Amino acid sequence: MGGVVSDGWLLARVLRTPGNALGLDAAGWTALIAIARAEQIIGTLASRLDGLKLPGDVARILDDARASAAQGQVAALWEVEMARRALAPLGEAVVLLKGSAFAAAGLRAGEGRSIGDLDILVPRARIDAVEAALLAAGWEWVKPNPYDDAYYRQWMHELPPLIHRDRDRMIDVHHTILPLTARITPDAVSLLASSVAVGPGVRMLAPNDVIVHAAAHLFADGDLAGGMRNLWDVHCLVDQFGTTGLDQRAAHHGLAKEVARSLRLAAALYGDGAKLTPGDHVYLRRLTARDSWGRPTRQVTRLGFYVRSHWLRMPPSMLAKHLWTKWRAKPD
Amino acid sequence: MSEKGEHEGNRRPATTRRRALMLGATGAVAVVSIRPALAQTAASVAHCEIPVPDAGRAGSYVAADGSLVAPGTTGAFPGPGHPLKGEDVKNALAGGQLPGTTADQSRAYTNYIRKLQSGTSGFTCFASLQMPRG
Amino acid sequence: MAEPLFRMARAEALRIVHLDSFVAVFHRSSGLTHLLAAPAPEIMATLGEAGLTRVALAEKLVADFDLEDLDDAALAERLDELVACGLVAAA
Amino acid sequence: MRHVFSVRIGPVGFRVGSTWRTPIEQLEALYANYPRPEVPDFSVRLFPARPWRQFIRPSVTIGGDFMLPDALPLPLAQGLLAAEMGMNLQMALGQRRYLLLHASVVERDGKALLMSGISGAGKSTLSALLSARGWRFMGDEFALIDPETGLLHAFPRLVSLKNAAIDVVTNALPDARFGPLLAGTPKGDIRHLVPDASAVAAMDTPVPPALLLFPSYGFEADERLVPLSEVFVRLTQASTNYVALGERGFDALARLVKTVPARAIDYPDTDSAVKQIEKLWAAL
Repeated sequence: MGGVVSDGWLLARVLRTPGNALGLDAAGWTALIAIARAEQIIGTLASRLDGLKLPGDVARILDDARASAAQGQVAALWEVEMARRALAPLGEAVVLLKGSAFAAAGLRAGEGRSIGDLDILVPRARIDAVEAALLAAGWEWVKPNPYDDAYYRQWMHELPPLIHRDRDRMIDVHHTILPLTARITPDAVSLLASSVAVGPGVRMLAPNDVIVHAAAHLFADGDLAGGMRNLWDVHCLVDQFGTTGLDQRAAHHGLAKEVARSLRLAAALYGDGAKLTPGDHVYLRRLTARDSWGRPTRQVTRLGFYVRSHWLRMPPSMLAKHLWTKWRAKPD
Repeated sequence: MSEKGEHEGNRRPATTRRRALMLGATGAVAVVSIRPALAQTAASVAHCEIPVPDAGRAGSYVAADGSLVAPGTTGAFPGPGHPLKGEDVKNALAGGQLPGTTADQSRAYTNYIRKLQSGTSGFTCFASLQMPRG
Repeated sequence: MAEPLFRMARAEALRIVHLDSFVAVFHRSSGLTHLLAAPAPEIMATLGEAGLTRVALAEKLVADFDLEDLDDAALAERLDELVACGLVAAA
Repeated sequence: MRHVFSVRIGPVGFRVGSTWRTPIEQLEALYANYPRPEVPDFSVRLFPARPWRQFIRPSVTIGGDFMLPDALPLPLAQGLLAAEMGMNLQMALGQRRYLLLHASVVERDGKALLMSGISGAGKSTLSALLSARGWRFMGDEFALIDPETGLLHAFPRLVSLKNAAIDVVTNALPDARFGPLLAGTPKGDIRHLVPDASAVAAMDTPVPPALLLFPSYGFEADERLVPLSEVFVRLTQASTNYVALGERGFDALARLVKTVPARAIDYPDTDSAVKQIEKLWAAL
């Protein structure tokens, strides 16, 4: 299959069936690696291909990616541990979201996954106490400008980001999984109540809620950036936990449509396929928009999703105010 | 603090008398953690610093396009006199202005920073500001 | 609440290399490297994996190191540094 | 990308794609006797920031697997420099196999001398001058240490000579090949020196490190021992991937620091530096 397709589908097909990679020529491998790096999923690719007989150069590149992801997970789990230590005196467990949850629980979705900031969910009523405990334990405000700060506190589903003064790692403290400005309001109380323990003082969302969160993140909170990785998470979670009760849970959070779509897209990219709507095809076109150098392509489709993401996050009048303030801040 | 181990040591059994222990003054430091020269996963904005210009070319002025020119050059600015903070630079790169500078001065300094290359002091801070997170 | 115990990180999680007056410690759990100067290594060794309270630590340091008295404020700072970098955990 | 060039430098393969032909032609000429990689480790892209900047005041944006979105573009006349910067950037941000130290490296008698220092300490110049005196040139920018073996791998990319160093090295190596003079770059005038054929022929032979120097230019000739803890900390800061390598990085660095003698040397001019270095080497 080398040289035939070199967009995100190349990556998807190899993640789905690692044996597909064995037919790649040098140009195909080069494209696959560039695309996987651009999608920040090279560590996952490396762990999927582990054990296959690969060309020497490729094996070394993927060995490095695997080691790098493993070291990244050590650092991410250490942030979890330090957050746990900081919040333990409050009697508050650390409820992990996204990558660090998968790594802490040893889920398939976490294998080789790159992990950025630490994302945790805390009860809204406890957010001030959590903020104070983190500040006392060495986290500091990134010091955004006052407009951004007010914006976060008033409208977003999280505190403004904090960075640890010694470790240079960021933590995002959420009290729900979508901005308060979004038109959908998931049941944050129930997310916390249904969370499951993954270790002493450390919890994560229940499997169905994790899938709901991934879908919310992908469709209601972003412009599909990082979508291939996000849908790989969904694919692995469904594979590992099944979908029993997922529909009801998604409906409870007001995200039935989004969850159904993410299941179809994940199946189309990484699973056995699905009956796709015309809209799904547009999403897939955006999700796989890369060339053999890892460059973003299909700019018009991308722009459409970018505008849509802002639209979804804010009511129109607030959007206008937000863009106006951002525009005024530009130097020229 | 005590360093009197020698003449008072006979009060203790020899096995536990290792050596005098300096606790250090309050405010001293006994733990130095190695920070990544280049943050890989998080925008390392809180603490890193960028000298403008770098020490090897201290005293040079910074022209509008960010190049370094002889001191006193018309239209160019002397360095800010203190290293710039990562968080301020990040704001400036996003369209803000460096604190305590005029708009032109701020733009000259950020242009200097945008030209930094691997190996020049301040580069790792600049690079850290821009690492993708995910 | 009982007095917290301060415990050294598990010994098998530490790689220790003696340099000059410093000790380089690689902490496997965090992936971080720390350079320790006296009295940090001594405090860690005294705490051990079993752990001690602040008071017990001070008493043991006085006993083991022939200290006549002990600067409590300085000891507290040293201990806080070790807690902050994660080589010592309070529980 | 319209124009593509691939090269293997030591153990690392690159492909460079460019909107313009000129930088690729220059790379092809200067790296003519280097091998090509099968599958490159890293991709570098040179492209216009805006479509019209391909033709009107053409300026080169540096992209690749790892990139700095806010970096300033360079004029097309400096496209070769942009390519070299792009390759350096991939190493600085993406290298995970070798412990990477900002240092130049030369070899003699099967052992390596490392010179570590910030830009302006003279490490490129000194490595080029030593190569004119029979040392094997292994790299002027990055020292690659294999954590498994402790050996140094050569990374003999083009030597980047700046300002006054251009004349000094041209005089010392009158028969060497040089790239075009790039005037008025962010680092002043730059001219690239092509490592000699023996450096390229031997680049797949790694060697153990034997001496570590921290040179400083512009002072009376002097040398001093550097305490182990200072060497350790300096090298962590001279490395872009020390922390990312985790325990492998720690082991590699601890082994280097404990086994290889280190000196800081001050030098007033390059002649003096070469004498100081060769004297220290002879005394090993």
